[in-house]
Amino acid sequence: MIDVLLLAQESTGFFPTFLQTLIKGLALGSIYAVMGIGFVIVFKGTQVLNFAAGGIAMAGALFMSILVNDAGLPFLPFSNPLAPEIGTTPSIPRWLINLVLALIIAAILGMVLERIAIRPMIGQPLFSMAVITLGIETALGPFNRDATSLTARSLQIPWGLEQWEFLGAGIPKSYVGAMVAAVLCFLSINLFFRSRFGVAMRAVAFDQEAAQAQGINVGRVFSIAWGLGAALVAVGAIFYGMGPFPPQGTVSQEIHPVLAFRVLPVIILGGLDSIPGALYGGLLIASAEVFAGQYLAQWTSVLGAGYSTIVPYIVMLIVLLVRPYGLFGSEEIRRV
Amino acid sequence: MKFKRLLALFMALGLVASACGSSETDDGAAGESESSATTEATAEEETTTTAAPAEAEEPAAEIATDFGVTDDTIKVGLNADLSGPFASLVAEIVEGQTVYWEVVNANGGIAGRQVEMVVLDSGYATDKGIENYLTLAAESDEGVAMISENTGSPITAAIAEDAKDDDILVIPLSWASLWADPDIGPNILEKGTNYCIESMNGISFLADLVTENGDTPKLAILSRPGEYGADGFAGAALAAELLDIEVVYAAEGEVAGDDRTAVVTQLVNSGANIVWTTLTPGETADIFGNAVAQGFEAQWSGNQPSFNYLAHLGGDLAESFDQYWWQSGYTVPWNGNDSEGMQDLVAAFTELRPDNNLSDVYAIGWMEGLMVQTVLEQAAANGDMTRAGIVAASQEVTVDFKGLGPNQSWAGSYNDSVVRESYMFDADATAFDIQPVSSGTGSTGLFIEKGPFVSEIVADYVFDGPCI
Amino acid sequence: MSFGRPHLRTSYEQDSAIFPTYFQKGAAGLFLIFIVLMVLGNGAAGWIPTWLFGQTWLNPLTLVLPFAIAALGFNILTGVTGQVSLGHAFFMGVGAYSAVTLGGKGDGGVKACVPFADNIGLLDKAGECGLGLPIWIWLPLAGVFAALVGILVSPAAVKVRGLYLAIVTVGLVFIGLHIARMLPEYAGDYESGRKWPKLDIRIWKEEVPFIDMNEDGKWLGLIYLTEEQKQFFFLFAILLVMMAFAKNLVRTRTGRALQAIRDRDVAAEVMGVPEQHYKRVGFAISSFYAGIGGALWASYQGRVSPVDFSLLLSVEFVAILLIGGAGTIAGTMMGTLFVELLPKAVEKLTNWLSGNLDSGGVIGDLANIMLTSGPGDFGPVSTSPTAPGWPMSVFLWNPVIYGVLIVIFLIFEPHGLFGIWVKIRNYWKGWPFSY
Amino acid sequence: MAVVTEKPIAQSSGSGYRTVAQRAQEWATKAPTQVAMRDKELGVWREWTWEKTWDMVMEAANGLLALGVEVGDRVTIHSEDRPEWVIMDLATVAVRGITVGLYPTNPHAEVEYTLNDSGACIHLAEDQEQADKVLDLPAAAYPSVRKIIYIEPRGIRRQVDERLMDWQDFLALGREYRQANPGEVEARMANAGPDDVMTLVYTSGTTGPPKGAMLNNANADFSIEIIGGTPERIRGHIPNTKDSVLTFLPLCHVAERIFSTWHMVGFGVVLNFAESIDTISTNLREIQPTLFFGVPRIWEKMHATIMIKGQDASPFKRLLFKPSMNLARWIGHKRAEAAGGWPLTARLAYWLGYVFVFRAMRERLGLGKTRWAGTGAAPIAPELLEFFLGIGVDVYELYGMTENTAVATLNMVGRNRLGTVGEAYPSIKESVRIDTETGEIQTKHPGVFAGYWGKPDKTAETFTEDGWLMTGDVGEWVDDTHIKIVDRIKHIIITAGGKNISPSEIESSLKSSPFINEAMVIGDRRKYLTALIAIELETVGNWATRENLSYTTYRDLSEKPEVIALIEAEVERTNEKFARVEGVKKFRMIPKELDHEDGELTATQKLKRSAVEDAFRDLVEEMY
Repeated sequence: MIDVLLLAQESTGFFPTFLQTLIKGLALGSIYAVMGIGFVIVFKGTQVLNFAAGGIAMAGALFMSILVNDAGLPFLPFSNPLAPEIGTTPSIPRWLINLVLALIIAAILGMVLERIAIRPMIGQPLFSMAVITLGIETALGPFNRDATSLTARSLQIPWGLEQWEFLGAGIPKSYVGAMVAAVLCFLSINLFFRSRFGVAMRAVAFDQEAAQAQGINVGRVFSIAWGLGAALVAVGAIFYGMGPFPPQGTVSQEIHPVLAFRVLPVIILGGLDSIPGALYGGLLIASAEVFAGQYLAQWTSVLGAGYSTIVPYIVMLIVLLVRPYGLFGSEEIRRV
Repeated sequence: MKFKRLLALFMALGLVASACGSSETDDGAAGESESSATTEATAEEETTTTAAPAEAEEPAAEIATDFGVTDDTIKVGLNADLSGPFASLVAEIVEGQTVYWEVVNANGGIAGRQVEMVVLDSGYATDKGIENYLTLAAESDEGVAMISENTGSPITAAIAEDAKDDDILVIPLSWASLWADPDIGPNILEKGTNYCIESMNGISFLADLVTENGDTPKLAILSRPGEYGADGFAGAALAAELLDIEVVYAAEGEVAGDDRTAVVTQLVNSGANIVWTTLTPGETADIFGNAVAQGFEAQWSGNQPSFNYLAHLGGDLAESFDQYWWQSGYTVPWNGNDSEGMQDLVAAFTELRPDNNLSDVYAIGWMEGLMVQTVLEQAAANGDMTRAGIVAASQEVTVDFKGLGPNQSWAGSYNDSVVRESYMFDADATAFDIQPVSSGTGSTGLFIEKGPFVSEIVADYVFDGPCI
Repeated sequence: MSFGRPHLRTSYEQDSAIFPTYFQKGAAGLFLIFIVLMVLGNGAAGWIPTWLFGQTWLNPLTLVLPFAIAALGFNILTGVTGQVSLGHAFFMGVGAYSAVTLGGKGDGGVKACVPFADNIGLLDKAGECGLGLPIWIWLPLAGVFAALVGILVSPAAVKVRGLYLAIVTVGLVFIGLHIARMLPEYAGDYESGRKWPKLDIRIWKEEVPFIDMNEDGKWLGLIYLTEEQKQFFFLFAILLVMMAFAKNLVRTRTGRALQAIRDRDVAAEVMGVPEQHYKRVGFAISSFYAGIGGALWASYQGRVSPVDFSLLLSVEFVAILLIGGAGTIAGTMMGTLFVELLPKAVEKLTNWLSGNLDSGGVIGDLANIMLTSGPGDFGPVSTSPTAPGWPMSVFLWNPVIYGVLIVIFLIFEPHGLFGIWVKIRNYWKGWPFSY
Repeated sequence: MAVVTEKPIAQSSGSGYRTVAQRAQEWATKAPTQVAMRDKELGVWREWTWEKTWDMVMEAANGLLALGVEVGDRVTIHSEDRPEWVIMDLATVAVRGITVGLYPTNPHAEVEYTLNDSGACIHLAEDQEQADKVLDLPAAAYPSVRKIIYIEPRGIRRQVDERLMDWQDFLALGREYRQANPGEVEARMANAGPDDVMTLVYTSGTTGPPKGAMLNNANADFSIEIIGGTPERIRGHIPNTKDSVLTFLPLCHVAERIFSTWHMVGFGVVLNFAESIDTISTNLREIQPTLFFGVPRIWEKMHATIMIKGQDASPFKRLLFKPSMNLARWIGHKRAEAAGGWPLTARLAYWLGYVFVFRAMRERLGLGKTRWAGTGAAPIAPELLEFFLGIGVDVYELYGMTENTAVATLNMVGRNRLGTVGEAYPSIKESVRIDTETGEIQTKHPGVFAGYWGKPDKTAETFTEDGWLMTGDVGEWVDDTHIKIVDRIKHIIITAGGKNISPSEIESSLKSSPFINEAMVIGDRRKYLTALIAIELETVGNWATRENLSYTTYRDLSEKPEVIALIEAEVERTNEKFARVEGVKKFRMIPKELDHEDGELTATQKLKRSAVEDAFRDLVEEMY
């Protein structure tokens, strides 16, 4: 290990590289965490492992791209008054407003899907529900693919590929953006859980029937869980579309649809029902991935090309061997 | 950056009535025949019409046929990826071929027969592709005379042996040099310049560029796993050896997975000033973008599929690409020259698909059409339009692409027939402007920098089989 | 005595018979005859209508068979033992690559067969590893190797439960893909794969196979069959054997232990069923089936690539099980048929619709509503295969319809096709009442 | 006085006397591998061959000898129907003991009474529950009981009482004894005489304490030969080894004893024991018995089940169900007019119904293979019989009582008159008469019992001076051949207006409604008739569910105005069938389920009228 570190140090200097890697890990971790929270909320609220998250996330990113690129809105008879002028990069506030709009649309998509496909399945086995979401994913795929097929969908990131220089390391603004987004999401979710709806959702997660008996509108809780879940994975997808992340400022047909699967180890590591778990799991997994990519690069021929992609799964396997319910998941009490 | 035509769902920027893949060519063609009988179209189709009228009047019975050819139609099959990862690209290629046949059919077809396309979707899945092949190659009414496009090396490799057994002509949509393998047989008709030669030409070009600037070329080669990556890498490695260039980083098949940190790190640390990629557009963008962001400066180029003007010139990296990227290729970009072929193509699209956006890849489909027409006409002239007859005919012809790309024949040894020319394009982000065909303006942002040219190392090299 | 008294069971053997009633025996027999006639009707015998069983259906139907075998294994793990795994594709891959290593032709010699040798710089090698052994060696061993790998990974798998297990096994698939990428000497090219041994029965490595599966002709000097029919019958025979094994398994001590774990793992453990041991057994048996299925699938295809053993393949099995109905052989078979043939059927339907665009009548009207042939026409489906953007092409609609059908199916019939069958059966069983 | 004068007769048998044990032994020699019985063990029907059965009988018989059972000693059996019941019964007869059966539902007090009245020395208790009925009292309460054998060891702690003995130990004891004393049982059997009392059958006693009717070997032999051997009784041929029956009514009742145990030993009919009272319908479906005897309650229940399930069926089935039920009634009516024959129209209509509904329905009921079905022991509404005739199940009403070993009258194939209990047995035509003065039915034949155990006075009261057995039932002749039962003499109501009314006719008509479980018509010395009605919880509950009525308990349901209205409609329907004076003017709902243990029902589920009248006196008074 030592000579690898030394090798890295030789070229760009140890510290800037380390810092850069760390920031990248944190940024990627933020995105994983936000998407992980999206999974967790849906799971907590409705006991569904949402395999459709990939499709929903990409749809969310596409909504964003449509809002910031096209004045006309699909399926709606009016145009988006907040859209930036065609051909120009929007200002940051305008972009953010459009971001909120895109998230609202994504949330509506999530709610509609829940109402159509999940609500009728209440009480069915976990895996039937999971396969339902797989069906949704399959059905969403072609729409997403079709929408991106004519041209790459730009996300019109106001800060593009700009970066700050800090202690010799280049820190892309997008990375910071992702971290800020994650912090905001985490804080607002925490606030949400303190609100009435949040308490209701926790009650539903604990015991649906008891919650219903207490007068909680379980249907609405389901709806909100899916809305929130969809918006959160969309946030992750939009921020992952930026700058030095692989899609390079676009909604990518190659990368976005599989993004959600990369989050699975995160939620398993954090525990399916733990929001802080998703946060820590995201940061841990992403750091493992990024640091392995950076510092084990010399050993690619031994580890195989693209080894860093499977680092999350290996970390997950090791953790689960020790703790079968993840690091933060609540252990299921097994009754006969 | 215009995104007018995207998901504008009810603007219904629909397409002109086009033939339905399997059964409606006649209707479509009939509908178009009057309007398309314009002067340009007929005038350009000189080669077609010289052969066709004579054949058309004769009773077709004199031509031997087996499957896919009747007295009035010729069925041509396409095993295309229309729902998989390459759907957007392939859809436009198929569109190119569709328009080509509309024009040909309007002018009387081939040997008095209308050409009917049977399009099946493989989704780039091998099993589906094999199934499609079996349908197309069926020795029944469902079968086709030949397969004018078979998307992807994996599927082509999977069906190659069957195709040889069935003696059916297949034009793969894949530029790997694999098809030179004598085991695979003459019926897999390699089309255009293969990745191996493209790499050699491209690296020669980049090396010259660096040398002109007074630097010593230091090469980094990035390739993805799979035979596409392997073929491109083999050519690049060969070029480095022949040109005596130092390879400072060789990531052979190492660009895999979604995290490319390792590759970027090593690339940036290698100190290369030439980078050759055999990647997908997404991989290219990620590595290129991250490397550039880390201050890495080099002359970049790569095999044609590495680059996608829509993704690369339409995204945030446009300026960097403009600055560092040279695109390699073997077909002329939209309106890239004023050759006869390009004029035909543009005219036909302006006439038949005015609402379509301009695209570089229509030319590929168009060229497929030219190939098929040439081969079929030869077969008709030979009086043998059986599948075997078509395969035989393919060995006798030289296809004139009329300036859309280097001409090609399959006669003689592989070394004799292999296409050695390729182009280098300059990427111009400012010129990038995708417009509907009918507007007559707009550009994909690619302009011919050099070519068609054959680098010295390619010209002298003896190819006796696949590079890999 | 018991004739006419179908419910009078005087021994457990009657209760757990493979086909407990005369009706089921008869139905199974008729089904076999039907299959044989159907396949024979595929051209050779002119008296069975080819429109019903034309060539277009024989290939997809044959393709279903290896999947059915793998699905049987998945059913044992998930339907019988209750362990939901998304790693089935991985085990299919293990089986397939065992098959090609043992039975395929290698050009790299023995040197190519040392795994990871060039990764660590031990050997510089090229080419593929293949020993060219006959099918009676490679087919069983493909299953055995898969089972061994199953046992190898089971320590992680038996510890976790439910969705956690599902996701852990997702990891298995990705790790498997990575390993395949690292081992081209076994896996072949990452994208285009390598050539699999043919489905011929050889005694050893002789030139002319003992039983030929790849030429039209008389089989064993008895009956004239085409190549496709031979392959169908060969695979079908293997499927029948595997079905019999699976059916028998649930009647054994092991089978009952597995079911006990599914129904209540803690209760099973309390009752003295060693949970982890039997979970491991379930894992191994399921992997064995997956290995055989994977080996046959790859060999029938002739060439597959590592990416074919992706998560999507695993997911297909979950869909098969849920759509067919978990826990039963018949349900598994129905599910496999449904899931594997549905895309083909959807395709046929859209093709047929577009073929009827101008036919008039109700169908023509429907086609007109659904299809878009030009501007100003608002149908959601474009008749042009090549038009990106809205309206989407038929080819893009196919997966949408497929996904939506799965959703609709599970919403309206959560117990799957087998549930529908049970409903029908109960409807008649209860006649003239409802219960 | 107490002894029937004419004996031995048994012209029909001609084979001399054979005890039931001897008959069983014959089967074991003649057809050792033939299945004699089946019982359901862990979900599977276990088959008992004759050899195995007889072997066990011998073991039990030897066991009894080992326990010192002498000729004429009483052995009590307190168990649900199961093979051990039959084995113990046969073993007891083999050692010339006397079997005394107890109803499983018998409460403590009745057990105590019966055991002491009969002076039982050996008691067979099925399980802990039954054994406790004896063990709860000090040993002194049962001075005669020497051993209590139990079949199901679960829950029994042996050290509690030294009289306890496990069934298996008992058999082992028998095996040991047999080895030591081979041939002793055979010797006893050989000495059996026709006058040997073989069993005491305790009458249920709607009035007064139960009395043990003594039936001797001659009675049993006569009954077997007469009832079983009457070819006119069953369509086709007399019972044989291909026939099977389902045993579920208490074996201590004479009717069930005849139609199962005695049919088994007499004709080789296969005995199938129902698992429990709750699984009868399932067991029926499994066994599909060819001979089926059910008390009216069973037929009422079956009819109610059909109606409920029919109404609960899915729409299409319902669409088919209603007309086919009407069709069944029409066919039944036609057939009833033809005395149970098949007029052509009925036959054609039946074929139609058979294809669509009747075949499946009969199979579901378990009557798919039934070639003879009988009812008796209580009045049954003719409409019910008509309905079953309509679906092709010919139910023949028989009449008999314990005291004449159930031999009195029967309906025969092709001469089935609904509403009557049939004719005298053809081979003993002169055995039944109706007293011209009192209208009481009297019988005289070799089946008439030997008297009540230990109650010579009661015995004497039962016989006329010329030696005819008084049945206590009022009957009348129909067409000079068939007898119609009017009622029990004691039950006849004489209204304040002086009109004689038979309540049981009205009651059975009421009970033919699926919603009414029990009905008791009151009106003796009153101005008009009233009724106490108990609803059928299952059907009414089902009806309520469909009407969206929520209810909690039986009482709650009974008192719902909607339910009362429902019952009122049923009462109205009954009233239409009777003369005005016979109409029920008012009725009240019985607020609880009637129960044997509370003394409202007898062990055979017959209403104890006085007890019910006492219990619900306020309800009755309310109505007047």
